[in-house]
Amino acid sequence: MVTDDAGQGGTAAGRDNKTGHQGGAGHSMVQLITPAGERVSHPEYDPWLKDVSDEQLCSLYEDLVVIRRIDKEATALQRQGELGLWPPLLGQEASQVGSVRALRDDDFIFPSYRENGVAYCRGVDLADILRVWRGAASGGWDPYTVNMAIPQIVIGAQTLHATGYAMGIQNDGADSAAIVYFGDGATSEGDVNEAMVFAASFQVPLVFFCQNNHWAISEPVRVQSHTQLVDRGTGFGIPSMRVDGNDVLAVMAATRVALDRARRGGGPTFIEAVTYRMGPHTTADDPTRYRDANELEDWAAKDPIGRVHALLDRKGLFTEEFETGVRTKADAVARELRAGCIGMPDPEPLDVFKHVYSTPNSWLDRQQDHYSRYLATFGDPEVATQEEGAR
Amino acid sequence: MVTDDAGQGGTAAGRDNKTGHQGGAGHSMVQLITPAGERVSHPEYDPWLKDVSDEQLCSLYEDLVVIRRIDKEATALQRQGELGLWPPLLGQEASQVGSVRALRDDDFIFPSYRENGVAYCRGVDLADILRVWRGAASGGWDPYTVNMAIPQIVIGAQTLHATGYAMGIQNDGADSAAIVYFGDGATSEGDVNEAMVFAASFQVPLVFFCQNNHWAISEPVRVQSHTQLVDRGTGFGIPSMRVDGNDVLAVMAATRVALDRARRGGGPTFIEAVTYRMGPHTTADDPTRYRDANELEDWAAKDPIGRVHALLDRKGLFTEEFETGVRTKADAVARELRAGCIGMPDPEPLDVFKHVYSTPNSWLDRQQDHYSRYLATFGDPEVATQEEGAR
Amino acid sequence: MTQMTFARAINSGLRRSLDNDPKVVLMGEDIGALGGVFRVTDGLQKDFGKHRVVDTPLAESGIVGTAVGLAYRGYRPVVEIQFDGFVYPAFDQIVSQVAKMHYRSRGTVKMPITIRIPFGGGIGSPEHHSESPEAYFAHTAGLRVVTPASPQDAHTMIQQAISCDDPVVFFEPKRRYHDKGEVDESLDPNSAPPMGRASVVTDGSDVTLVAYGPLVKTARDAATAAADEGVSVEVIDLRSLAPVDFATVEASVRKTGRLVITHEAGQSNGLGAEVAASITERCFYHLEAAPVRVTGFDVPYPYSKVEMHHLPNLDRILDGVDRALGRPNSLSGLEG
Amino acid sequence: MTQMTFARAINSGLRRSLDNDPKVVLMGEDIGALGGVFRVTDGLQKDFGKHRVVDTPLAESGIVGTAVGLAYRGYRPVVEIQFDGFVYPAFDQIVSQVAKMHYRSRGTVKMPITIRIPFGGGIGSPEHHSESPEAYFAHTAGLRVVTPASPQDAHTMIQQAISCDDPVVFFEPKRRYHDKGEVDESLDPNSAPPMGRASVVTDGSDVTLVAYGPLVKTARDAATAAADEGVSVEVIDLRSLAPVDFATVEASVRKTGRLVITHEAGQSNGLGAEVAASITERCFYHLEAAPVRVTGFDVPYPYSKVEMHHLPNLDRILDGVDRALGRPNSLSGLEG
Ligand SMILES: Cc1ncc(C[n+]2csc(CCOP(=O)(O)OP(=O)(O)O)c2C)c(N)n1
Ligand SMILES: Cc1ncc(C[n+]2csc(CCOP(=O)(O)OP(=O)(O)O)c2C)c(N)n1
Ligand SMILES: [Mg+2]
Ligand SMILES: [Mg+2]
Repeated sequence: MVTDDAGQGGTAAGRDNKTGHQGGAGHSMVQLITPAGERVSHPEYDPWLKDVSDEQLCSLYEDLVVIRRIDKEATALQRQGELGLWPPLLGQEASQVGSVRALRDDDFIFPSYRENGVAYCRGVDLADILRVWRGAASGGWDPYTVNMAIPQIVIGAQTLHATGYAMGIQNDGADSAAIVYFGDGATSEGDVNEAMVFAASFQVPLVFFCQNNHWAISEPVRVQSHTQLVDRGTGFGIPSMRVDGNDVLAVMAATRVALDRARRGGGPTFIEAVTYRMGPHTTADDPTRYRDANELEDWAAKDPIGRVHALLDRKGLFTEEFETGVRTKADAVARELRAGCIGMPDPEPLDVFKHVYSTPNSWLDRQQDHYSRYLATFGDPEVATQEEGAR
Repeated sequence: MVTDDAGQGGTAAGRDNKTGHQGGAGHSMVQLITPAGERVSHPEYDPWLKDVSDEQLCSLYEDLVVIRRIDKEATALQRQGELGLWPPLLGQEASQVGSVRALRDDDFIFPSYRENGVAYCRGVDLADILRVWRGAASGGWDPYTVNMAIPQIVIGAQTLHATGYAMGIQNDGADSAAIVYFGDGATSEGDVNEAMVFAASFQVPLVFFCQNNHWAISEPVRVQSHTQLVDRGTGFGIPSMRVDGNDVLAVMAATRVALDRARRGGGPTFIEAVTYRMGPHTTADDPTRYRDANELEDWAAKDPIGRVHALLDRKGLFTEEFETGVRTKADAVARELRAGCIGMPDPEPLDVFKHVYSTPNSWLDRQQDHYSRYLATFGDPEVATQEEGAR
Repeated sequence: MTQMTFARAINSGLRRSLDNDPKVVLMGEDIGALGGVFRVTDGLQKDFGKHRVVDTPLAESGIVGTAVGLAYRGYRPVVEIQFDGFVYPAFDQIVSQVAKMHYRSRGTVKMPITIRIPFGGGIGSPEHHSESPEAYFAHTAGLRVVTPASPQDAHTMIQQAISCDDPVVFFEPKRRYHDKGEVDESLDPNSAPPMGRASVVTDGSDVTLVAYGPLVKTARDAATAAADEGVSVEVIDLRSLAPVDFATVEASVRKTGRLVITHEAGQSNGLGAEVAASITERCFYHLEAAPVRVTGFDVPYPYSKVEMHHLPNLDRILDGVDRALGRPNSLSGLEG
Repeated sequence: MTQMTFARAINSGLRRSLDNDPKVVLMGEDIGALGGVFRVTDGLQKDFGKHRVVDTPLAESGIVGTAVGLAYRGYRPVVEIQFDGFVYPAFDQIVSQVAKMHYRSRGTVKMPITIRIPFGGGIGSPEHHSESPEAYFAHTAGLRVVTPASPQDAHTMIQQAISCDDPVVFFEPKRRYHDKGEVDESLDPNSAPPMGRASVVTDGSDVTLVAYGPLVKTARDAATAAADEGVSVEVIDLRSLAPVDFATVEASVRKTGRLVITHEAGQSNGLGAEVAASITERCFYHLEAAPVRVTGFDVPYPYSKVEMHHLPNLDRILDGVDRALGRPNSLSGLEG
C-alpha cells in the first residue's frame, strides 16, 4: 500500500486533489464588470445588453441586495429555530439574478435547492420560499404559477427533468425554453451527463446553468474535475460558455445568448458561471473544518454586489436616495419574509397521507382510517406523537 | 403537437437522428493500413510499432482469422440449438486483436459481452468462452487465471469496475494498467460518464476502449451523439484518440500509447475505435428491420481482415503455406470449440443455490434443504421441472 | 373479438392510447424502427412519427428522468424498459422523482407516467433478462404496480395505466408474449374491470391460490390438475400488486380457510410475504393453516440450464397446495 | 469499557479495521477533511491518508462501482452513502453487480464490500434525508443487511461487516448517533455475537416485540411502560435483516404466542411482512393472534412538521401490543 507520505510520483498525484487549481486553458472567462466596477466592453456579448438602461442596472442592483438580505434573514430564522435548515447563497447573487432576469415568463426553471434568489426574482411568494426549510412541506410553491419547479435535493436529478420538459416545448412547437440550475459537484452525477446526452441528441431548447461555486460541501471542485467544467459541455457537442458568475451583466448576456439559440432551434447551451459559495454549505455545515480563511478573503474582493455598487458610483447613479430606497425595500422584504415564516400555519396530522396519490388507494386509505382512529383515542393529537409516549 | 411530416425547421432536427452522420471535425482518424492494404506511415504512431516484425504481422493475421472463425462456429452452434444466444463480433476483429495484443499479462481487462475475440487472444479456454452463451453459467472463466473479468451485460457497468481496479493498481504502486471495453451506445449511460469523472479525478492507469461499431442494437450512433465520441473523453480532461478500428496496427499503436501513459502515471486515455458491426446485434436480432444493406456493403470494403491479407500479399508473406497453416489452425480451433461446447457437462439442479454467498446463509440453506426434499419426491429431478407438471 | 397474442394486444392498446390522446408519447431503446426487442411497439413509430414514438439514447435514468420532465409539461409518457434487469439504473428517478413528485408538489404536478417492463423468466435468456423486481416497486409509496395475465387484460390495462393520473409500473410477463387469446379491441377501458381489482379466474372451495403475471397460467393448470385429485382450488389473479385488492383475496380465504401464494421472485420480502401477512391480519380466525409460499429462491436469477429449478411450476404449486391442506407433501414430517 | 456515542463507536470500529487490514479502504462524499456530515469518519483521513480514506467525486453509482473494481483487485472497500435517500443512484451497481458478482463468477470473485448508510427519520431533516430503504436490500439475494442498535453493537458489527467476505449493507440509525453507551473497544469481533444473530434485549412472556435499528430503544421503552400495566413484553433486536435470525424469533413466539413487529419503513412489503409471514409459517399453531405490524405509512417520508405522525412511537407500539393481546385498542370493534 502506498501511503500519502511515501508519495508515488505521478501515479499518486490524482488523490492530491486539494493542491493546485483546475487546469484547462480552453475557455477564457467572460467578464463585463471588473471587481473594481469598471465596465469592460466585449464585442460579442455587449450587443446582448443594449437594452440595459441605467434604470435596469439599478434594479439589478436592488435584486442583488434584496436577495442577500433574504439570505441573511433566513439564516437568522434558522439560528432562531424557525427553520430546520437553510442553504445560503451568499456570493452567488449575480449568477442567480443575471440568469433569471434573462428569462421570459413562459420559460421554465428547474432549480436545485440553492436557487432561492432565483425564486425571489421569479415572484415566488416569500413564505413559500421558506416553506420547505421550515419543514412544513416538501415543495414550497405551485410550479405552474411561476413556471419554476419545486426545489430539487437529489443532486442533478432535475437536469433530466429540464431536458424532458424542453422535449415537450419542442413537441409543442413553442419558442420558449427551459433552464436548469446545478452545481459544480453535480457535474459528476450520471444524471447530469445523461441529460447532456439527451439534450444534445434531441437538440432541445435548454440552458444548462452550472454555478461553479468551487465547493460541494467539503469537496473542492478539483475532486470533480481537473479541467474547466465548461469543457464538459463541449464534450457532448453542446456550445459552451464560461462567464464570471459574480458579474451580473456577464451572466445575463451569456444567458441571453443561450436562450436565443434555444428559441431559434439551435439546441442546448452549457454555461459555467464561476462564482463562490461564501457561506457554509448549509446552516448545518462548518466550513472551517475544510477550507482556508484566505480563500474566502480572495473571493470577498470579487464580491458580486460590491462591483455593481462601484459601477453605479462611477456612473453617478448611487445616490443617497437610491441607497435608502434599496435599503427600505430590503428591510420590507425581510420583514415580510419573517412574518410569512412565523405566521405559516402548521400542517394537520392527516396531511401525512395527502397527495401521495391523485386517486384513492386502498392500502393508504386503510392506513389513514386506522391512524385517525388511533388519534381519536387521544384528546390532543400532539400527545400522540411524543416519542417517549403519553402512557 | 408537431408531427414528423410537418417538420419544425431547426427545432425538430434533433429527432431526425437517422439522417446524416456524426459531425465534429476535432479529431482525425488514425489509419496505418488502408483498406487496400497499403501501410501508410505516421510519425507519431509508427515508433510504437517498431517491434512489429513480419512474423508478428502474420500472427496478428492469424488471430483475426481464427476469431472470425470462432464467431462463425458459435453462430452455427446457436442456430443448431447448442447455444441460447451469441453476440457476433464480425467486423470488429481488428479492434479486439489490436488492443488486447498491446497488453501485458499483468494488465487487467474488463470486457462487455462482445469481447469474445479478446478472450480468445487472452487464452481463455474455448469452452469457457461459450459457457455463458450455452446457459451453463453466468460467468465463463476464473478472472484471475487470465486477468480478464467475466463478461458484463449491463451496459457500461464495467467501466466503473475498471476504474476502481485501476485505483487499486495505483494504491499498490504497480505499473500495470487496466483496460475497459464498451460500445458506442454505452457512452450514453451515466456509469460510463461517472467512470471518466473518477478516472480523471484520480488519474488512474486505465484505457477506455470504445468500439464505435455504429449501432446499439437498432439505434445508429447519431442517437447517442451528434459529435464524435472521442470528444467525450476530452470533455473530462482525458487525452483521447480516434483510430480506424478496422486497422489492427492503428489500434495496437494507440493502445500502446495509452498503456505507456498509464504506466508512467499519466492517467487515463480514451480511445474511439471506429469500426462496424457487420452482423446482427445478437443471433436473436434481425438488422434488416432497421438498416440499409448498402451500409453493410460500404463497410465490407473496409474489412479488417482483407486489408491485412492485402498488406501481407504486398510484402510477399501471404504464401500458400501460410494460408494453409492459418486455415488449419482455424479449423482446429473451431473443432475444439464445438467439442468443448457439446461436451460441456450440464450443471446440477442444486447448483442454483451455489455461490450466492461465500458463507452459510440461513434463509438460503433452508430453501435448499426444502428443495432437495422436494426433488427427492421425484425419481428423476428432470421430471420435477416440467412447467406443465408430472402429476 | 379477435384472436391475438399478448404482445399484439399491448400493441393495440398502445395504439388506441396514442390515437385518443395527443399527449401520449412512447419512449425507449429500440422501440422505433425495430418495434422493440419483443416487437410490442411494432409499427407505431411509422404511424405516429418520431416525436411520439421516440428512440432514446441508451440510458435508463435518462429515459425516466426526461419522462418526468415531459409529465411536468403535461405529457403522458409511456416508457419502455427493455428488460427487467435494466430498470435499476432508473431506480433513483423512479423512486425519488416519479413516485414522489405529486406528494412533494402538494398535488400540483401530476406524474401520469407508465413504465412498461417485460419481466420474469423461463425464456432461456442470459442473466439480467429474466428478473422479477416487482417487490421493489410495490414497496415504494406513490407508485401503482400492475401486471396483466391475459391478452384481454393486457389490452385494457395498458390503456387504464396510461390514462391513470398516478404513475404506474406495468409489468409484462414476457414468457406469455406469444400466448394467444380472444381480445375485444373495442372494449371501453372505462367500463372494463379497473386495473386495481383482483380477479377470481377459477372458482374453488378448498384452497385459495394467489398468482399474478406469468404464473397465472401455471396456477390455472395446477387447479385443473388438482381437480383430478378431487381438490377444489380457487385461483385469484392479483392483477394489481400495489395496492393489492385484499378484499377479493380475503373473501376467498374466508371461504376456503387456506392460502397458497406463488411468484417467480425470490421468497424473502417478496409479494408473497405481504399477501400472507395481510391476509393473516384480516382473517386469522378463518385460517385453517399457515399461508404457504411457492416462489423463486433467494438467488440471483440463474442461468438458463437450471432456471426451471428456480421457477415455480405446476408440481411445486401442487406440493404447496398439499401443504396448505395438510396432505402428504415434500415437507411432511418437518415441523411447520 | 468506555462511554461513547454511537457515532464514535463506529469511528472506533472503522479505525480498528483500517489498522488491522491494509486492504481496507474507505470511500465516500465528504468523509475526508470534514469527517463525513455526521463526523463518523472524523480524523481517519488525517491518520490513514488520502489513499485509504478517499473523498470521491459526487456520484453514488461511481462510488459503489469503483468499490466493485477495488474488490476485484483484492481490497475491502467500505463505502459511505451520505444519506439513505441518496443510495438509489447506486442501486444498479448494488443489485446487479455487488450482490451478484460472487454468483456470476462461480465463487471466484469475492465482494467484501461494506455499504454504510445512515438511515431513518426523526431528526427534522428535509426530504430524502430520513428514509428507511432496508426492504429493497433485504429482498436482494447476495446481500447481507444488518443494523446495530447500540454503541457496542455498532463497534463490533462494523468490524464484522468489513471482515465478512460477502457484501454487507450496514444501516446506521442516524437519530441514535448521539446516544451514548458503554463500549469495550478491545472486544474481539470474532468472539462477540455474530452480526447475523438476533438478540433478546428484554425478556418477557406475554408478547414478542420485534424491532431493529432506531426503534429498538423505543421498543425497550415500550416494554418498560407495558410492565407498569402488568404486561410482560419480550423485545428482540433483529440486528440482521437479511437473513433474519428466525430461530430466535420463533423460540420467543413459541413461548409468548403473540407477535408485534415495528419499523419506520412503510408497511406494505416491508420487513414486517416477511417476519409475520415467516413466523406464521414456522409456528402457526403456537400463535394466539395474528402478528401485528406497527410501522410507518405507505407515504414518501414526510416533511419534518408531521414526521412524528409517520414514525411509530411508544404509544403506537403499545397500541399494537394491546391489539396482539386482544386488549382494548384503537381498532377495537373493527373486525380483524
Ligand atoms: C444524489 C445525492 N447525493 C448526495 C447528496 C448530499 N449533498 C447535498 S448538497 C451536496 C453537494 C452539492 O454540491 P454542488 O453540486 O457543487 O452544489 P452546491 O451545494 O455547491 O450548490 C451533497 C453531496 C444529495 N443531496 N444528493
Ligand atoms: C443497462 C442496459 N440497458 C439495456 C440493455 C440492452 N442492450 C443490450 S446490448 C444493447 C446495445 C449496446 O450497444 P453498444 O454499447 O453500442 O454495444 P454493441 O452491442 O454495439 O457492442 C442494449 C440496449 C442492457 N444490456 N443494459
Ligand atoms: Mg458547489
Ligand atoms: Mg455499438
